[in-house]
Amino acid sequence: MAAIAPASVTVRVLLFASYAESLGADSLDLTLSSPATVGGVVERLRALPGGRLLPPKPLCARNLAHADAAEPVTDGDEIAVLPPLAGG
Amino acid sequence: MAAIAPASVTVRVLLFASYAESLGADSLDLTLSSPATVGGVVERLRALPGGRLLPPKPLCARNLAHADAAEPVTDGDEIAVLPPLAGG
Amino acid sequence: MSYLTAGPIDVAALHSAVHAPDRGGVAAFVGLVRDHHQGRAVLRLEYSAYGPMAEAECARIVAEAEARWRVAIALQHRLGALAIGDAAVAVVAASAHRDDAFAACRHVIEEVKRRVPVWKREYYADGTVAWVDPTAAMQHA
Amino acid sequence: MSYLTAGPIDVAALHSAVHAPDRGGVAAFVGLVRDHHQGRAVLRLEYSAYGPMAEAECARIVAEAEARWRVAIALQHRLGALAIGDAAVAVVAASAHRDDAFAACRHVIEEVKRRVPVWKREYYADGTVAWVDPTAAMQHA
Repeated sequence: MAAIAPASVTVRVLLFASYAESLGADSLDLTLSSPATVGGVVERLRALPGGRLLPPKPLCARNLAHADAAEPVTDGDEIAVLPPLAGG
Repeated sequence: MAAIAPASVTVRVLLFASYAESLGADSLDLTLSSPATVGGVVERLRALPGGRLLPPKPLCARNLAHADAAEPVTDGDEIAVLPPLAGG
Repeated sequence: MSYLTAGPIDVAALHSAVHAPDRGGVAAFVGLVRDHHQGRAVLRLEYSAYGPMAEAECARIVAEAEARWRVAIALQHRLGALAIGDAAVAVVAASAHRDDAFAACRHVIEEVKRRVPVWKREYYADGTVAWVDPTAAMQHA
Repeated sequence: MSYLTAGPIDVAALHSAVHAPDRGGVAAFVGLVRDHHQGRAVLRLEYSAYGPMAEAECARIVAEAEARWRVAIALQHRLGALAIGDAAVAVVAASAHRDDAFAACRHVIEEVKRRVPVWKREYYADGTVAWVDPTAAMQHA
């Protein structure tokens, strides 16, 4: 069988508050091999400079809604990595 | 033994809302033989014209505080007979 | 501030009375005049009270709540003629602790209804008038 | 009305938004900026948010509460620079039923704290600055 070239997904990653400071960016684009998950996005972020300041399992959102690490990501998704919430 | 003439207590009775309408008075003075209780005051009120419109055990207050029927009354007390409360 | 007022209740003033830099949580309850009572259309109503006892009982309720929870309480009940939508009673409970603010606020409004000698005369759209008896309403509900 | 506001929260306007002639009970919660946090004197703070998600999450929380209880909810969270004593968040729950008003109000403020992406940067009297982490605060308490 011929190997199928893996498709890739590109997502827009948003960072906030202390996480934005840690990685020195408010947003970046990441391209991952498909299938990819929210947890996979986090893993890639943690490999970047400053990325070890992110916890292994931060709160995340996909397209404006809270998302588990296992949730699949699709090309064009907006993935937000959320520091501990402090509203109210 | 000579019979001891019973002392008497005079109280000011306050009536409100539907009870004041039933008895046709906002206030009246009652003199009872001593010892007397809040319940005794109510009993006397119920013997007055219109008094049967009062329940046998209405909410009562003695000197601005809620009082049980068994609570003794003293000369000069202010006894209030309170229709069902409807505040709030 | 008196617990009874003949004029409109100033809820903002009650807030101001209990706000403090160390009290970050403020729970409040406001009771408004409703346009219906047990299925009858209400046009307006009048609250009356046994004034001196109502003041004393409100003070006792507030003192009890402030002793039981870490909280400052403001409370006011309106008397006289009220229109639909007017505030009849307001409780504001401020605390450093959200749990305490909510618990104390709830407790105070329940105790006010149970203990403060206030009566309500409702004027209905059908021309009748009645003294409201919440105990009878409960039996009918 | 937007759930997020850069200016002062108008609590009276939130009340007006949910008052209705058949809703006689209004429970409210207001969260104020405190002058201390874990024993440190706070001078001022800044709230920031993931705006579009914060709006969406507030809308979901309100819709869930309005589906679960017989209640109308107004909710607003302030962003930007706040001073001690400023209102950071306000929830107003109006209902024909007191129980529902209190339960919904309490639920909404808890869900806002748990789910809405808002962050708080505190400026302390000792010159330091920190992002507030309530989960760390709980561990330390």
